[in-house]
Amino acid sequence: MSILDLAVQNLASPMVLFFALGVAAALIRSDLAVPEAAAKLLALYLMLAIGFKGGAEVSKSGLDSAMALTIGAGILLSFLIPLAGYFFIRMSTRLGAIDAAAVAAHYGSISIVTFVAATEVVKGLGLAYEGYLIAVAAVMETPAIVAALLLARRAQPKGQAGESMGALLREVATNGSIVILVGAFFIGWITGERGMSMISPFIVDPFRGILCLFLLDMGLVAGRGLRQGARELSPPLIAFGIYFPLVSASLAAALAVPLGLSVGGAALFITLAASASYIAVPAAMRLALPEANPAIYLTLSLGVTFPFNLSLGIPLYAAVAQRIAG
Amino acid sequence: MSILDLAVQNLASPMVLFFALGVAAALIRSDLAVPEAAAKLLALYLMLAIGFKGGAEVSKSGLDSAMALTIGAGILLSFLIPLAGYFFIRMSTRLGAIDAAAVAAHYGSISIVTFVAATEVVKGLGLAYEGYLIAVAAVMETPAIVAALLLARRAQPKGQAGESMGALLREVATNGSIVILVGAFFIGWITGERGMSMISPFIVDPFRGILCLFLLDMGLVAGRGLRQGARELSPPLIAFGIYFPLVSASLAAALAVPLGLSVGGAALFITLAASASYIAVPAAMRLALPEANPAIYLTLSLGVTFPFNLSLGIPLYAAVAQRIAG
Amino acid sequence: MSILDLAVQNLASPMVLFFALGVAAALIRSDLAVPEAAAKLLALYLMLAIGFKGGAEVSKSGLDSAMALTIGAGILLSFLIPLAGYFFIRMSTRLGAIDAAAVAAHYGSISIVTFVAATEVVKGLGLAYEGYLIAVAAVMETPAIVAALLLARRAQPKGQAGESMGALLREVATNGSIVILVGAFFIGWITGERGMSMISPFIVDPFRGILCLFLLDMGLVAGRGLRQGARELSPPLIAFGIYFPLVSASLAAALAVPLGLSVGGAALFITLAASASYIAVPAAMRLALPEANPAIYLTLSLGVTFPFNLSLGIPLYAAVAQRIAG
Amino acid sequence: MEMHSKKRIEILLEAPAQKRLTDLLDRLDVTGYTVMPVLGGKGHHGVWSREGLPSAAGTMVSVSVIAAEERLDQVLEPVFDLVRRHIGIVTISDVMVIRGERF
Amino acid sequence: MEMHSKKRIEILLEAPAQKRLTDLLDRLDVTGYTVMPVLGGKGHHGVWSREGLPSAAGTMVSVSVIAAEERLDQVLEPVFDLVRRHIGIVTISDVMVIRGERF
Amino acid sequence: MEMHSKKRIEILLEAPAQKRLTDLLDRLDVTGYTVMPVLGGKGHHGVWSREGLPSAAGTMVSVSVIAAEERLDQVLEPVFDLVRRHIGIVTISDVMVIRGERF
Ligand SMILES: Nc1ncnc2c1ncn2[C@@H]1O[C@H](COP(=O)(O)O)[C@@H](O)[C@H]1O
Ligand SMILES: Nc1ncnc2c1ncn2[C@@H]1O[C@H](COP(=O)(O)O)[C@@H](O)[C@H]1O
Ligand SMILES: Nc1ncnc2c1ncn2[C@@H]1O[C@H](COP(=O)(O)O)[C@@H](O)[C@H]1O
Ligand code: NA
Ligand code: NA
Ligand code: NA
Repeated sequence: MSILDLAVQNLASPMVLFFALGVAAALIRSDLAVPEAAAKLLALYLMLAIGFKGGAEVSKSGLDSAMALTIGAGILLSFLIPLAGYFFIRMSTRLGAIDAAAVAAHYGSISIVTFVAATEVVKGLGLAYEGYLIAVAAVMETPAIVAALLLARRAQPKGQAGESMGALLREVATNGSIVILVGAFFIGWITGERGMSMISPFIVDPFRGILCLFLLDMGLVAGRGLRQGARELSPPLIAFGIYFPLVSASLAAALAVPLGLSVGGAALFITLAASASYIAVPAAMRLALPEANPAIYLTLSLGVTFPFNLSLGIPLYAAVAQRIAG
Repeated sequence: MSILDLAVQNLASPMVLFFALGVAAALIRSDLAVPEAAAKLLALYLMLAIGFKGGAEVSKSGLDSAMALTIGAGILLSFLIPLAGYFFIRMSTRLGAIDAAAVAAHYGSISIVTFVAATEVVKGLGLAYEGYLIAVAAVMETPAIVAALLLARRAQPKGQAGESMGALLREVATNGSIVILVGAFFIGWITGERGMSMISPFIVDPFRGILCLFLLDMGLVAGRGLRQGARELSPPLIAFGIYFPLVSASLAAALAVPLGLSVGGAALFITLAASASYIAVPAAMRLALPEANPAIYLTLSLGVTFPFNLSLGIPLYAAVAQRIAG
Repeated sequence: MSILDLAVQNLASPMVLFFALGVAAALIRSDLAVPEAAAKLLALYLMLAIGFKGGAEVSKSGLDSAMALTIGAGILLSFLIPLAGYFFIRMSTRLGAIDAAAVAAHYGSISIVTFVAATEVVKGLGLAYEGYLIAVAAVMETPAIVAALLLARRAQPKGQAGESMGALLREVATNGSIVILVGAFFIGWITGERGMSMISPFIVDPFRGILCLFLLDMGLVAGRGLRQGARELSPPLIAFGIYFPLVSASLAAALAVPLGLSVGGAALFITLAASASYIAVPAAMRLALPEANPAIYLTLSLGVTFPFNLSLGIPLYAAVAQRIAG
Repeated sequence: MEMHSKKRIEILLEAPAQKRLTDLLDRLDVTGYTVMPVLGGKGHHGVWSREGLPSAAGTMVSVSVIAAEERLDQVLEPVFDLVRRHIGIVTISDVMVIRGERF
Repeated sequence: MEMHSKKRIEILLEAPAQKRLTDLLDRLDVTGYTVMPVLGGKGHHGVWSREGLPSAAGTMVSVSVIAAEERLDQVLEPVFDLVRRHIGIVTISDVMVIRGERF
Repeated sequence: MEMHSKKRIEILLEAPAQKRLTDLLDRLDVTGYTVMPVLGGKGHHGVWSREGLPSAAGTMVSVSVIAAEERLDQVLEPVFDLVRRHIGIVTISDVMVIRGERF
């Protein structure tokens, strides 16, 4: 399939269209809303399902050294991408050091929903992928936060740091989304095919439909953020939200070949690098860098980069993966 | 199937019985409850599913002039029914002009859950129906509100009107339930069979079960309303809640034949006319006619007309459709 | 299958592992949480599904005298077990009369989730069970509360009783969990196979997966309870939480043979006796015996006995049933 | 704008007893009350949290009553009688209202 | 710690009218407001409960505004004008804040 | 009925920092606190709403502490120190309680 066909097909998928519906509803100020408790339940479901499926895959394929290497590469990327991001932001925008570090942290970490959307595209192309990429996703959540803190500390007056990094990392590592992702991954691994046959009518069959509902909600939140937070975003910052994922994607693409990932796996690995967090990292930044303006990083990550990846980014990353891997 | 068989079979369906269970639980003052967030999620699901299915049907059958005509007929009915309703209420009950207009608005608009329950009965009879009836349902939500406002303004002291009708209509047209219904309809239309195959394990397979859960909740709310609001309802008003749907149904039946609707489609079109809103219109009435007593219109619509339609009305409308259409 | 195999297979089931994940997450103080509204929705789903399935089974198998007898036996057990429990607690721990009575009530009543988990084990063994055991479960919720009140009244100063037992029993009998269980049971019975075929994609196919999610939540609550309430539990009390289910199980096992239950049915009947309530009874105890310390009975029932039954108890009861019944 | 001085009684009570309290308020003939949700808390009985609980046990609600000062004792005594047996606290504060005759 | 005396206006309002109220507050140029959920209640219009309702009709929210005393009437009059047409009550109480210049 | 005068400290704080605040309150040895949900609001940092958010970031909670007047400063200073770094406001008001020795 040509990259254009892929992009068109992706844009016309129910997932992307429900996201667009949510954005549109927010922009016309509709009172359409997903209750907070429902949004949390849907997020929990998606993480449980994707974690379990990854673990069940690994139980089928068995472990190999590629898994350890890819995990290592993921950690490295998650740590390096914020440094690169910080550099680009400081060069091209007027953001101060603290805000720049906070934004950069989001891009080093990952968006699990972007990952999930990419798995759908990959499966739509008839490709398989390495189940352990779920584990890679999980380990990529945290290092970016450390990198951002190191960046921010250089800029902060001494002694004001307040929280110790240890305490913060403990909080981040026991973050609910990581615990359910990793926990479900291990449960899928342990129970394997037997477990999968027991719960697949819950975690496999309705998965895409539930994803649509969640993306509708994400669209509503993103659209509301855009309506309210757009004035916080300067044009260079918006540009960053679109070109920087391509920078991260290039770094990941360069690693995907030596790691020996399959085509599907490479597409997902690139997507992880290119995606920006909007669940775990914003909460961590409120604790670690409370002086940073949340309207900036939330709006940029959820209102600009997420829709870009969902609509154009993922097909692009898949096309790149088809060229370089396999 | 004879009309009696149809009625009995409908009364013994899980849907109707779960509704009855909810009513009974509320009447014996059980603390059984569906949390608000869960009720909203279920309602969202039903509207997303029914909208999408309608759109997917239209993508199969293609557009024809019948769709435009039926939409026009729906708008007309939604505007005329409140005028008729207002007349009957003022003639037969002691309600004042404002309360009468507010009640009448509910009957011109539609109940999407009644519609959904009717689709189940229609499918149970092995009948198909025109997918665009979802679009008809969506356009019938609003005109009734306009009609009611015009009626009420005649009765209100000049200058007190407060809100402009334009502002109100904007609020009503961007109402969440209309946006999701129409949005999902278009997404179903655009993505067609491919989209349907992706999300049908979510929106088709468990649909009836989820409908049961929602009807349990509706029963709880209706029963609670009856327990608390019954003293607001005089016998002539209760009678109105039962005979007036038949009046609306007759109007719709008269239109169904010239519109050339299928038997299933005619049954649903008649059901739309006969059903009374209890989600979108009550909220609109609180804004448009805050002086009207909500206990009256909510109890009448949800506590009297909804159960009547669900249990006896729908089989009756289906039987009428079998006589007149096809 | 040997009892050891059964235990190992049960411990490695997704259900037990998700419960363990929840406990672990709570113990490491993760912020993983299931919103209250979601937990209530999941509990409602489980009770609706299990009730309906039980009724549908009875509609297939028809009524017989065994059902009436087993219901009678269940009532008897639910009344007698608290008396035995009270005796053991007072002999072996330092709890006062009120606290002891409150704890005892929990053990006479039942845990529907333990029952549900046991049905999964029974089905995993390829065994059938009598559908009317759902009705037995429902009738076993209440008598234990009466027994506990009688025990507590002996200890309470006269006149202080406050609430009449009649009022309390009315509240308990209209408890939401009983109403939905019994209501769904009758709806399943009335609509039988036709009803089942309509809603089984909702109440059968995804059942186990949803049970996993609910058990994750139960694990979170149990773990939090253990973290906060552990200091309220003395070693003799913890021991009671583990050995007393075996006492109740023995009583039930002795009755299972004369009742002529199938192997699967006997396993479930024993499980009912051995399980301890943590939904209906705690709420009833807050009303009936507000002086009793909730940290004690909630922690013991949900933090000790529930995990014991879920992991080791159920396979044990199934093994016993295989020996004695069939 | 003319304002009238009233008392606001706020009763934080364990949720299973909510219906008893509102039934009592009905009998006491107050003009109204408002129930608000509580997520969690801590006190002599330990830490509470609403999260994940499928039942009312272990959760609390807040019930407020606005009443005229002269009715205060009449309401407080039976309310406090009920609350004393349960987990709960009662606070009283001053508020001003506009339509004074309604409370 | 130095504290400043302010007024707290609490508006309990039927939920469908919430957006009108917050739009009005925006126009009135208050420094902020806070919206809190309400589970249910009882008053002259009867008993309310949020449970099971899929729509905003029949539910209420509480909106609080902290404002300087000298701004009170300016805010209260239009607010009360709106609330009068709807189901709702307005209460005013005294509070102290620390960063007084912010309100 | 005999009543005792106390202070009620209400802390409206962004949700991610809630655990820090309650941990601090634990260390300060207050007799208790109560956490209530907040749906949304508006202030210098813009408009907030809880709807649709799957994470704590972007939401707020309200934490109330009832304390004796003489303990006020002891509690307020460290609390305000924490709140200052975060999005949040602190208000103090007068309340009466019945079992005065409990706070
Ligand atoms: N000093 C306090 N300030 C605020 N809320 C309190 C205080 N003490 C108790 N509470 C609340 O009242 C509940 C029951 O208190 P207790 O009976 O002391 O456990 C607690 O869980 C808190 O929600
Ligand atoms: N005396 C009162 N104390 C507390 N809340 C009240 C009082 N009166 C009314 N309310 C609240 O205001 C809502 C509307 O009041 P009403 O317009 O009198 O029905 C009620 O449902 C209650 O939530
Ligand atoms: N004047 C005010 N009255 C009531 N609540 C306020 C006020 N100012 C701020 N808030 C609340 O405090 C939050 C944070 O305020 P701010 O830091 O000013 O954005 C807002 O989102 C509101 O919920
Ligand atoms: Na990334
Ligand atoms: Na109608
Ligand atoms: Na038991």
